[in-house]
Amino acid sequence: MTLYEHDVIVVGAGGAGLRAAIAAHESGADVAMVTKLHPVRSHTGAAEGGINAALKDGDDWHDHAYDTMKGSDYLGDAPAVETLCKDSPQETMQLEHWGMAFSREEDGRVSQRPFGGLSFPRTTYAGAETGHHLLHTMYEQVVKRGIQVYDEQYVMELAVTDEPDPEDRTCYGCIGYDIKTGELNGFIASGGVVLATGGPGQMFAHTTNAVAQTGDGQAMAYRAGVPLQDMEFVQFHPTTLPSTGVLISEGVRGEGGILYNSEGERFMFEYGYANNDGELASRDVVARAEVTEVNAGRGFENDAVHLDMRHLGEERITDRLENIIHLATDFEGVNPLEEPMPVKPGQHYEMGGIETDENGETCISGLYAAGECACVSVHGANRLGGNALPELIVFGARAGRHAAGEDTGTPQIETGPSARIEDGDVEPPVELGAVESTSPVADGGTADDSPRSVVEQTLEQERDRVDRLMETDGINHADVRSDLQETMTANVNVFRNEDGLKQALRDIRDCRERYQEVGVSDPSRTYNTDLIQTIETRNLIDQAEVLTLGALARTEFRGAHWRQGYQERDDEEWLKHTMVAWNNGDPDLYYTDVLLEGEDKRYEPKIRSY
Amino acid sequence: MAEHYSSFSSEDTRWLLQRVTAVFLVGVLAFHFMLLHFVHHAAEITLAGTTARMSQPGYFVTMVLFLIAATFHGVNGVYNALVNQGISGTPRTVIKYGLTIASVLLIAQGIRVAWVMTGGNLI
Amino acid sequence: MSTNVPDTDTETHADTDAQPAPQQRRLAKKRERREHSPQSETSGDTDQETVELKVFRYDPEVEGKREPRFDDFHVPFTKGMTVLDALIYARDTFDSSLTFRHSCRQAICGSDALFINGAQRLGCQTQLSDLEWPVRIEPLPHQEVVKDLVVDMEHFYEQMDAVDPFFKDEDVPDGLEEQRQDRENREKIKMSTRCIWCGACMSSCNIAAGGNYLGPAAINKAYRFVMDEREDGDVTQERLETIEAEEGVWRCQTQFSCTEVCPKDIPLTEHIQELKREAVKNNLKFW
Amino acid sequence: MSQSYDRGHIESFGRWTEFSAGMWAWVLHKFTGWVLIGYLFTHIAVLSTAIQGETMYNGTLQGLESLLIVRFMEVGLLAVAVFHILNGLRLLFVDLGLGLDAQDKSFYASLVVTGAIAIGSIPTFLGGF
Ligand SMILES: Cc1cc2nc3c(=O)[nH]c(=O)nc-3n(C[C@H](O)[C@H](O)[C@H](O)COP(=O)(O)OP(=O)(O)OC[C@H]3O[C@@H](n4cnc5c(N)ncnc54)[C@H](O)[C@@H]3O)c2cc1C
Ligand code: HEM
Ligand code: SF4
Ligand code: F3S
Ligand code: FES
Repeated sequence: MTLYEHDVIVVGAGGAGLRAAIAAHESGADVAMVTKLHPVRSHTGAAEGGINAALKDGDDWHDHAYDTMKGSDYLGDAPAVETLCKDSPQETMQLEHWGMAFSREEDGRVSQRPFGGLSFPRTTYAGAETGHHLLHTMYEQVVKRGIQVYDEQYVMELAVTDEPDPEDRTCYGCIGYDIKTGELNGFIASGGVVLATGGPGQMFAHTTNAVAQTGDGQAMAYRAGVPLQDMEFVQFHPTTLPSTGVLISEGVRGEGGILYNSEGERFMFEYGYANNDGELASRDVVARAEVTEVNAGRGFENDAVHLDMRHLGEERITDRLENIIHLATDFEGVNPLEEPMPVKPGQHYEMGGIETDENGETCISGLYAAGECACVSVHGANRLGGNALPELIVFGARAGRHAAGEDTGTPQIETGPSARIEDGDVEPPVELGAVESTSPVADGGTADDSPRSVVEQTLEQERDRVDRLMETDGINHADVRSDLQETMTANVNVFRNEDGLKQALRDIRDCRERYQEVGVSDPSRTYNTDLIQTIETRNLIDQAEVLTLGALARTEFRGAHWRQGYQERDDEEWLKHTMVAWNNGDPDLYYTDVLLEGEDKRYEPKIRSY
Repeated sequence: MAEHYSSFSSEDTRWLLQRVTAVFLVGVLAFHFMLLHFVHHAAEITLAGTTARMSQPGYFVTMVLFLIAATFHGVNGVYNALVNQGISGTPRTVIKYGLTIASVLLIAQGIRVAWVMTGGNLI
Repeated sequence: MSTNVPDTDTETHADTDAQPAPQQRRLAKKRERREHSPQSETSGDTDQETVELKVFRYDPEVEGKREPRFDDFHVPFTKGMTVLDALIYARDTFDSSLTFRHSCRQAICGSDALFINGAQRLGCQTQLSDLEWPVRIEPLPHQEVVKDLVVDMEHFYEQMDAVDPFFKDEDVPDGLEEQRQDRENREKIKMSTRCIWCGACMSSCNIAAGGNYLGPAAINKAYRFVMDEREDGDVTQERLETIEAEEGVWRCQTQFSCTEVCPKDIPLTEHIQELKREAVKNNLKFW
Repeated sequence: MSQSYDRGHIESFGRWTEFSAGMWAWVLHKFTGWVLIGYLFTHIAVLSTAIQGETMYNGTLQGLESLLIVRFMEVGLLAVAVFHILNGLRLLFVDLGLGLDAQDKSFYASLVVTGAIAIGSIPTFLGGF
């Protein structure tokens, strides 16, 4: 056991974490990154499309903000959205100044391309691998600055004091488990802890997300007392390969790729899902059409439909979509020049997350979140393509600076239980939350409140947890996890109805109970991935419950959330953010206001049609 | 400028010379083989014939250059191979000087022989 | 589908007594449950084709695994299945202590470079149908094994760090002004920027084995900056000095295996050779 | 804890069955290079007999040439030299950045040509007794 002390601890080294660390370092803080994967292994590397930024003449951040609010189906908070759009150009240029290999125009300036839902071609890109370049460019800057990175160090829990009201609590650090040696370490942060742990895609059986995307940050913050916001809004991508979930970009349909069902029909038109746009309709529309086809018995093996681009001709395909040929052959064993590619919808992005304000701060002092794990609320009910990467750099930087003690202005977004406007009104079919009575987050509040003692006590508690898991002669977590994934995929997918959601809650409860019996069968302390994944599974269960609960309560159709029997967006009743707080093991559902009031205008909800 | 001279590490030079000698050797070695195995069969070689060839200044110079180039190329190659194998420190220094001395001796002896072959006398 | 799980010989029995008894019991229980649980796993395949994996096992801490050995796993094959899929299946179904790094499943995180049937490849990018069966899976050669298929990457990271893998220019325009870069120049560095740090190249190079040679990936990283016109001359000069040094480009013996195994198709040998010429040219002009 | 398993050099040598073209070319080039430098030293030694006079020189050379084994070794030497030259040319092109995509083909070509020349030269070397 070792205790490490730094001003700022950044948990997670994807785009958001790296940006936060660099910002904190530039503000003069002694910063360290703690990450379960080596930084360049983070899933930010998988992003293909690009970074939205109003950079060029003729474009304006106001337009970007307008597009984003509309795209969010008016569930984005205007102050956050405006910050995103205002800061994005500067942050994107910063990447260029750090040497990022953007694609270029004839005149040597960075290229931008059009993207769905944007009124201007403002998606700045680097080939078909923007995320890869962004990730590596920022990691390079971390190396340049000599920022300490503790890699293959799994953060298990946050060290937080245990005052009754989360808003009074303070986060003093976190507990890391050194994957290579099996040692537990305490990380003390005098300035703050920034969570940047990415999305929770592994809740679903079929996802474009990496295996490491288990949303640990959300789960840890949730248990520490920060509410999770708008978790029911999950983006599903319509074209992913069935055996792996690897994403086949919109580009294929953009170039003229056609979707067929097993009867050989071009269903987007034949069944009237989108008579104008056909295959080019928005992600959620196409995803729902595909599932409808499969449910009607017109699908192929593995619940897939076919995406055919052979008619485009080999030349055009190799010219514009070369990477798709590689993806389909490498990951599905299908040569798209010779046969159609099987595709199906897959979980892609979690719009919700840890509730934060524009500075990335949560209601617990000293605890920050940025990136996909956070919900400042820029994506609302639906994320526009190309808006996640700017979120990473804009809010990553802000969180880093603020944690390092810089003044980044007073936030307009209120956080924590005091922002509550009304209580949730829903009857879950089973009890939620903790199975056994849990101990408070940390016992630090009692003895003395020194950061060191809070961290040390949390460390003891986590040591017990590890020992218990290692000693239990129990079932394999993988069984629980796969059951969770199946029920989420079956019931909380692109189509949702009351019965299904209730069933999911029951199944989640069942998973929770079975999780009590889980044990780690690998007895080794060296690189014990069995243990790590077992802990992750617990985190998935917590979040799945929050997500499903929010979805059950929300009886409307907004953005990515479709509810049977409620086919309209209901601004009267549902123009509000869903919040779920762990509440020491007894989850509490409530709502907060959506801020539509911008700097100089109000974003009036309009029908979202493209 | 002066710094740049010194920054031209011996590794660069040796790498380049290895290539330059190789190019030179291609031509000369092929010529050598053709001449002494195909035109004049090795078994028919006599000192008289050798002397006749060696007495031509062009041939003599070519053969001496051939010798020097081949020696450098071969010995440098061996040294590189050993360095790549991970030899360092004292053994490396020893090998370096050992090989250099061997090369010098080889070249010296070669030139002596060549001189004798022209019919010249060793003083 | 549930009956697909072969109930025999999924692990070498040589180690039966070596394994702690509880683990054996657990595994048995698990299999039983799998047999009974209604499996909704989707697969129209009715053929019971299974692929045999021979997987390298080692754990310094576990009795019976201290001496490296190979375990056999029989995994039901489905179309499109990759080596990584098969490993995950084996781990989740038969032996949860089977250890390997993996994350993205799409050849972008670079964590699962393995030695598969005698070649360095990414598990996630390798279709089982393209391999000869049984499939032999080992950790990357020339690196120390931490456990099972996990190798120590420290040396690789150190070599990457040694070339100052970051853009060095301080003299950048202000604000929203970008540094201009020609399309051709971007095209020139494009392949070199695709590296995912998987270490396959380094593992395949005999020269990099054991010694301190920078290795193809690090040199390629240097190439990415040397060739980038946005960095100015002084910096480029500095970089050339690094790669010319003792353990730099001159070590490369053009074995080409790095280029052959690189999952991102980076022409590594070409880049190294170009840097050699660049270094010579750079110095020659003062003669 | 941080104990790890070093498979050592022996195992990497054991991997020769998995070598690819470029590796074999490297191994063979090394081998032939060493043979050639070895030959160069011997060659000069043999020629040094010239210093002791004509009889000695002619006698040594012809004596050697009358041995069948020497003639066979000469064929071997030729093969070694030819391979080294051809592969050396291949490497020179590689250094110039030419034909990198065909590096394996050019290696195989070197082998085939070497074989052909070696066989073709047998009459010349072995004949003339
Ligand atoms: C296939 C794909 C394509 C995409 N394309 C685009 C696009 O074109 N444009 C766009 O804007 N967005 C895109 N996105 C979305 C965007 O890439 C992600 O939302 C974003 O990269 C998330 O970044 P992050 O920094 O929040 O987290 P990640 O990059 O996921 O990083 C998470 C980090 O946290 C660490 N971590 C996690 N848990 C722990 C723990 N318990 N302890 C320690 N460390 C931990 C991990 O090691 C990792 O370093 C795409 C997403 C996917 C999956
Ligand atoms: C005739 C044409 C020749 C050519 C084109 C040639 C080419 C080359 C080249 C390019 C190398 C460098 C390989 C590298 O470092 O990657 C080399 C290495 C070498 N050459 Fe030659 N060479 C020739 C003749 C000779 C001769 C006559 C000798 C013997 C005296 C010789 C001995 C060697 C040796 C010992 C090496 C080092 C091998 C190693 O790496 O271990 N070569 N040759
Ligand atoms: S150069 Fe290729 S093989 Fe080497 S680390 Fe990078 S991606 Fe992997
Ligand atoms: S394998 Fe090694 S020797 Fe050179 S060409 Fe590649 S670095
Ligand atoms: S799992 Fe990421 S590269 Fe294979």
